[in-house]
Amino acid sequence: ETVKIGVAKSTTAAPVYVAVAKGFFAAEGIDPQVVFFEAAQPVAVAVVSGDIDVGVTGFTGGFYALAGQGALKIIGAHSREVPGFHGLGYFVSEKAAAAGLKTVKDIPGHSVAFTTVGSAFHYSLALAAEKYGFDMQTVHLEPLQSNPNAASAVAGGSVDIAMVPSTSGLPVVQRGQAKVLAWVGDETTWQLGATFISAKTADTRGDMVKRFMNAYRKGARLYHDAVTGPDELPKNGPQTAEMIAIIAKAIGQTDAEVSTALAYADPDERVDVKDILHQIAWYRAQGMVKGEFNPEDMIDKRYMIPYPQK
Amino acid sequence: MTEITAGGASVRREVAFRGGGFIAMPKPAYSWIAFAGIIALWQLAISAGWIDPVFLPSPASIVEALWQLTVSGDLWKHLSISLARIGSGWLIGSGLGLIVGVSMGLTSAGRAIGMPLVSAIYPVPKIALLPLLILWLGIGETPKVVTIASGVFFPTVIATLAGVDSVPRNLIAMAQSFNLPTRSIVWKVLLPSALPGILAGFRISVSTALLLVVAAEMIGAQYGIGAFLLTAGNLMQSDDLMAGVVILSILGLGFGAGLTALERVLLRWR
Amino acid sequence: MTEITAGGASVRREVAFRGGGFIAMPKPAYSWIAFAGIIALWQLAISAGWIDPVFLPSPASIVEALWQLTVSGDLWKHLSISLARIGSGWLIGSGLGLIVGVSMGLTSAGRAIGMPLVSAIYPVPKIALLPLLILWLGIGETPKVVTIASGVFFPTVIATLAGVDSVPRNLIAMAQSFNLPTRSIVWKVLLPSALPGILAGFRISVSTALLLVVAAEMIGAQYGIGAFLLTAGNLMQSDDLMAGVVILSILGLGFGAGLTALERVLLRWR
Amino acid sequence: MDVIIDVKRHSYDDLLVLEDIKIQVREGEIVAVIGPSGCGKSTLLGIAGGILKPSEGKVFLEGNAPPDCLNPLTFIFQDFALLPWRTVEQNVGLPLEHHKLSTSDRQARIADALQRTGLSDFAKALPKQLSGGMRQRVGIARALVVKPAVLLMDEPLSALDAQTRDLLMEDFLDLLLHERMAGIYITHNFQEALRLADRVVVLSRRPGRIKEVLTIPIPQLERTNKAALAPLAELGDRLWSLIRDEASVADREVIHD
Amino acid sequence: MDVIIDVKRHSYDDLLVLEDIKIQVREGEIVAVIGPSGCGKSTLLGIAGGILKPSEGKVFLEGNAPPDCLNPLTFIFQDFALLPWRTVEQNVGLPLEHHKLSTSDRQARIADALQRTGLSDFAKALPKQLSGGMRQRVGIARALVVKPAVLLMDEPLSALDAQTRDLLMEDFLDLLLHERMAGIYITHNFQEALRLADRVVVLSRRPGRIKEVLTIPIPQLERTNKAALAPLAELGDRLWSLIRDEASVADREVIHD
Ligand SMILES: Nc1ncnc2c1ncn2[C@@H]1O[C@H](COP(=O)(O)OP(=O)(O)OP(=O)(O)O)[C@@H](O)[C@H]1O
Ligand SMILES: Nc1ncnc2c1ncn2[C@@H]1O[C@H](COP(=O)(O)OP(=O)(O)OP(=O)(O)O)[C@@H](O)[C@H]1O
Ligand SMILES: [Mg+2]
Ligand SMILES: [Mg+2]
Repeated sequence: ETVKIGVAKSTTAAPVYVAVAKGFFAAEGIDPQVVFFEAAQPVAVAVVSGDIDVGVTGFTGGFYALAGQGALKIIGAHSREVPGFHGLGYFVSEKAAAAGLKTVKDIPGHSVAFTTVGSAFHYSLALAAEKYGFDMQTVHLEPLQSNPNAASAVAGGSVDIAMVPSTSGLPVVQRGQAKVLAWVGDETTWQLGATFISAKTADTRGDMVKRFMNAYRKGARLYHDAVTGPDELPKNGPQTAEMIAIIAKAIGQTDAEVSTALAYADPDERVDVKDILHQIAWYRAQGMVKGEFNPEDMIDKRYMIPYPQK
Repeated sequence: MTEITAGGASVRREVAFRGGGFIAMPKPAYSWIAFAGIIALWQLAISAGWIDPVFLPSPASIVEALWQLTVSGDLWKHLSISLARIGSGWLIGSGLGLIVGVSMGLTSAGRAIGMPLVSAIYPVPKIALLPLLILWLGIGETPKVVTIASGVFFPTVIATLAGVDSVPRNLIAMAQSFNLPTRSIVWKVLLPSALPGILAGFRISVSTALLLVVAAEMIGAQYGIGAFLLTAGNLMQSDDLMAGVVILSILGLGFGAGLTALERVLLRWR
Repeated sequence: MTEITAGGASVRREVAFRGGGFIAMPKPAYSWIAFAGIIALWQLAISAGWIDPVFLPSPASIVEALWQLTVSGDLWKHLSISLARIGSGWLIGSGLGLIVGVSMGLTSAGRAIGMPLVSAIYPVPKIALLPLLILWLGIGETPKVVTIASGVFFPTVIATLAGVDSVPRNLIAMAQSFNLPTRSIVWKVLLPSALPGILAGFRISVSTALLLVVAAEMIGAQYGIGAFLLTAGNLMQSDDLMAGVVILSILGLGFGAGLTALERVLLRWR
Repeated sequence: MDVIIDVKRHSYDDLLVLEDIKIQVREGEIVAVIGPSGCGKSTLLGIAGGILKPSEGKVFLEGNAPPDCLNPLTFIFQDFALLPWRTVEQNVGLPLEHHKLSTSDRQARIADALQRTGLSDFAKALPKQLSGGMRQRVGIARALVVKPAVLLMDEPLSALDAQTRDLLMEDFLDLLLHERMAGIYITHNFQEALRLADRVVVLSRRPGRIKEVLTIPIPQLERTNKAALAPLAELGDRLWSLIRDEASVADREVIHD
Repeated sequence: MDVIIDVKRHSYDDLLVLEDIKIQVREGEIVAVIGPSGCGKSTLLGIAGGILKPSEGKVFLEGNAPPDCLNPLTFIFQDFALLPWRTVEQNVGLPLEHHKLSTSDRQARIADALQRTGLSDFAKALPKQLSGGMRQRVGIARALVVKPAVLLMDEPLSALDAQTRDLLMEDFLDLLLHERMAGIYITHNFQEALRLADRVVVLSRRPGRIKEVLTIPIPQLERTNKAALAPLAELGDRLWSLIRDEASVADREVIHD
């Protein structure tokens, strides 16, 4: 049974690559076809249109808009932003750093470039604002539509901060045009995305979904244990290099590039329902998700394992 | 007619009409009916559930989105900002395009140098160069205006050049035969004569400017029709998305009508 | 001349030349020199350190990137895929555009219905609609081809319509006066007569197809010139980015030259 | 075959162009129609040929067309109306293409028409390669190829320069006199009318009405004789006096828009 | 003021167009130049007016221009060459705009030129509102406004219909005879040449050479008299026989490309 898995071309979907490479899907009778996208947003759209069976990407405003209309169901987790893992970062321009922009607390009054309104970066910044008690209105948001645009802007000094994935930000740092200000995971922990299917798939192909999740969780467990220590911090263990090689091959980057950008994965792909509700509340408050719906409805409890609430 | 060609007794036959057709008369009623019909069908298809509104928002919800946009005052904010960008980009692009186009039309060297450059740079897609553009010009108004201006520049150059080329040689010979100075020939003969071509070019460049406002507002814009469209796309708010598209369409039609009026005034002599 | 008009003794004066100018002669040498000069200056500016190569890659590094692309065989892979998309998109868009344009030109109803729709939809930016396009058509080849075809369709309709409108009325009256059937008039008079306008439209639509290949390959493409450009942009590999731009430019010039050759054959009669 | 034109009235929208025009042209007769610019001459000819519908009025054909006639009412146009992408022989062959003819018949007709207009050597030339006079010969050949019964000529020489006009007029006359066709010849030029026509219909300025019909009693072939000079000059003066004032008023009309 | 044309040779690229043309036109004299299509008549006039550079040869002016002459060598064009976006009076005023003239002088000149060409009532009309004949009057007024010493006319009537041509020719003659200008009048039409010119220069077909120069001994104003008809008809026959063969060969040339 062929299953098309849509992912954005990045390290965050590592469990998928591992499960494919290790044959876990094949063992469940699934022929996995990974389809790469340049961004997360079109994956959600492609799942709705039926081109993709399962999506594994970050949340976006568009995702919630489609899920809110009942078109998408969350069945598992995606990466989380957690301390120690350098997925998304705050990169500060040389000029702004020299002028005293040293920590996330200093952000008010500065300009911040990121991809789009309602993106993971936008939400992360809002979490930081909650955490440090500053007003988002005091931040000049510069949505530049793509990560390279944002990286360009900070490299050229036309914005003070760019929030981009480490893969886009670190090359700028290496060229000496920017500095790392902070990592999102260190500042604000949150669930970055989800594994999701269309409502129709959830209702008509339950058996496939269950088998898919079994294989997928095996991959997640293997990946988690290989790159994460018992303290849930990154570790360099005996299997780490193998994982890096699998990811590098999948996304066409060098091992070195991948090793700086390893993402955290929950070993059981558990869904942090409370965090998702918080996200939806924020999107709604911003007017980015409209319409009346029950957020719980977008999570299909038949297939997912909830994240233990503290 | 065939009866006659067939010969026979001497008969009187009326000549049958065989002309007409092949000319389109304006039928504005048809246009309105067609528009109304399409919108009604579209609304029906969604109301009746033939089309899932996730895939295509209904006309009613697009109108609703437009209405929201208007009463919230956002429409004006987006529109005024975008119009300022389109206006300044278009003015700069057309101004430079006119100057370059006329210079290329007037001198052999100008044309020999300019033409291949224009042909080579014209087909370069602007969106692909956005990262470089940000590096060069930052993310303020400059790169936005430059994006629009560069899109406007090339069609203007080409239209102006074609306009200058189509100036009847005999008018220039006439001016020379009265010893008009070169400057006068350019201003009094060449430019007015090239004007219809230049105005035709404006039709293209205005559409281009509208198309590029989306690309331009990819560069760090919070407000503007393009930014609004992009955000709506990012958030999959397809009613807002279509509302933005409708606004762009109306702008396009409005600019087109404006140009038609301008032509009617400036080209009364045709 | 002034001496003569000033009057005085009966003198013999040679008439001074006062014509000439205002015509551009082809000077291909200038073009090559200008091209070479610009590239040399550009390379110098970077070699001498006046421009940071991060901001603008040097011609040498662009050539190097092109070379790498060629020897690795990737160029051919990207090119063949993109050309297939451009080709099929262009064929579909032009074919439909021709049919619609001719129908609109022939019937009053067609024009009354079609014209406002075309004017309204033409200025809609394709990139803004990508999210909806994916929703409707998925992520396979279809939406890519449709993106290009829809960009090609509108200029073709407009050019065809203009071409049909410019068919001399007297030729149609002539054909009618010989009782030619309507079908023959369309095929033997109308279409050949509209051909120059249609070919001129092809120039625009080919450029449009090239521009849109980038937008089209935003939709989940792994290979293709547009995808290559986007990836290079994502990774900020500005030499690859410029190499991609150069490839598009060359394609644009090549298609332009092809059309010129086609015109020379098909419009020999002009 | 005769043609009978009976146009009560023709107007374009609100512009009355023709009123009460009755003309009958008999087989073998050439009628010239002369009148100031814009008086409706072309309109009248279009109505006669069935490519314009008169607001009120009818056109009849009476009698038998030649047995091999394919298009009884055939035009020769002022601007030649050639298809520029077709060669001379393809242009001449155009009116045959939708008729069922054997290839040899078709080719014979074309060859004959080309030969009679002196175009045989130019069969493969494109219109752009020909002078104006030669182009109009193609127009004439195209008309002859269908063996018309009535020839409708709308200022066929007026787009040509004076010398070519003089050269072609004689050939034209020769052709017209050899076929027993009815001919209607629109012109501005009373010299042409005097040379070619059996009768001259003079129209008033717009709205065109028949102002006078002049019969020229001298056979065409005798009109170049010395003896004919004086009576023809007199007819010419009469014609010129009939149209002179109308023409000069028509000339000075400003077109408002 | 006299004009002396001495063109040894003129060619466009490889195409030899004119050879050995020597013409002197005296003040008050009108010389018609007649010749087949493409023989180089327009080229010759362009050279005479200084807007074409001959491959080899020179043009001289001798004597004094009228005191208020602003542009000794002035053209009247076949296609009128009016600026369509200017009104009649603006078109006529064009050649004055780069001269330092008082407003009243300028207006007086324009009014005078319009009045002499019968255009006073049409000062505010646009070219598109006028008939061909009226447009050419504007071309003539524009030439008169600079008080030319030499008038160069390139088939000024040939774009007009026959009636307008006849109407305008008389006015034209009147104007030419009233000013003591030198005039060169290019034409295809030997009737025009016979009506207007003191001498007729006949050119051969391309490359144009002087084939013959005919002097017309009858003063222009007497040429409409009965007595002049016979000698003029004879001159006409002579002219026609001189150009007839050249013209018919020129007409049948195929342009290869
Ligand atoms: N299709 C049309 N629609 C409206 N008005 C027309 C049309 N065709 C001709 N006219 C007008 O009708 C009048 C007569 O036109 P027509 O062409 O029959 O005149 P004509 O005698 O042939 O003129 P000419 O001598 O200039 O050829 C003119 O005033 C013209 O402007
Ligand atoms: N600018 C040019 N370049 C090349 N050839 C030219 C140019 N102008 C004219 N010719 C050619 O030179 C020849 C003479 O042209 P010219 O216009 O002087 O002839 P003409 O006697 O005025 O003809 P017509 O009677 O048709 O007006 C023609 O064969 C023409 O094709
Ligand atoms: Mg007419
Ligand atoms: Mg000439």
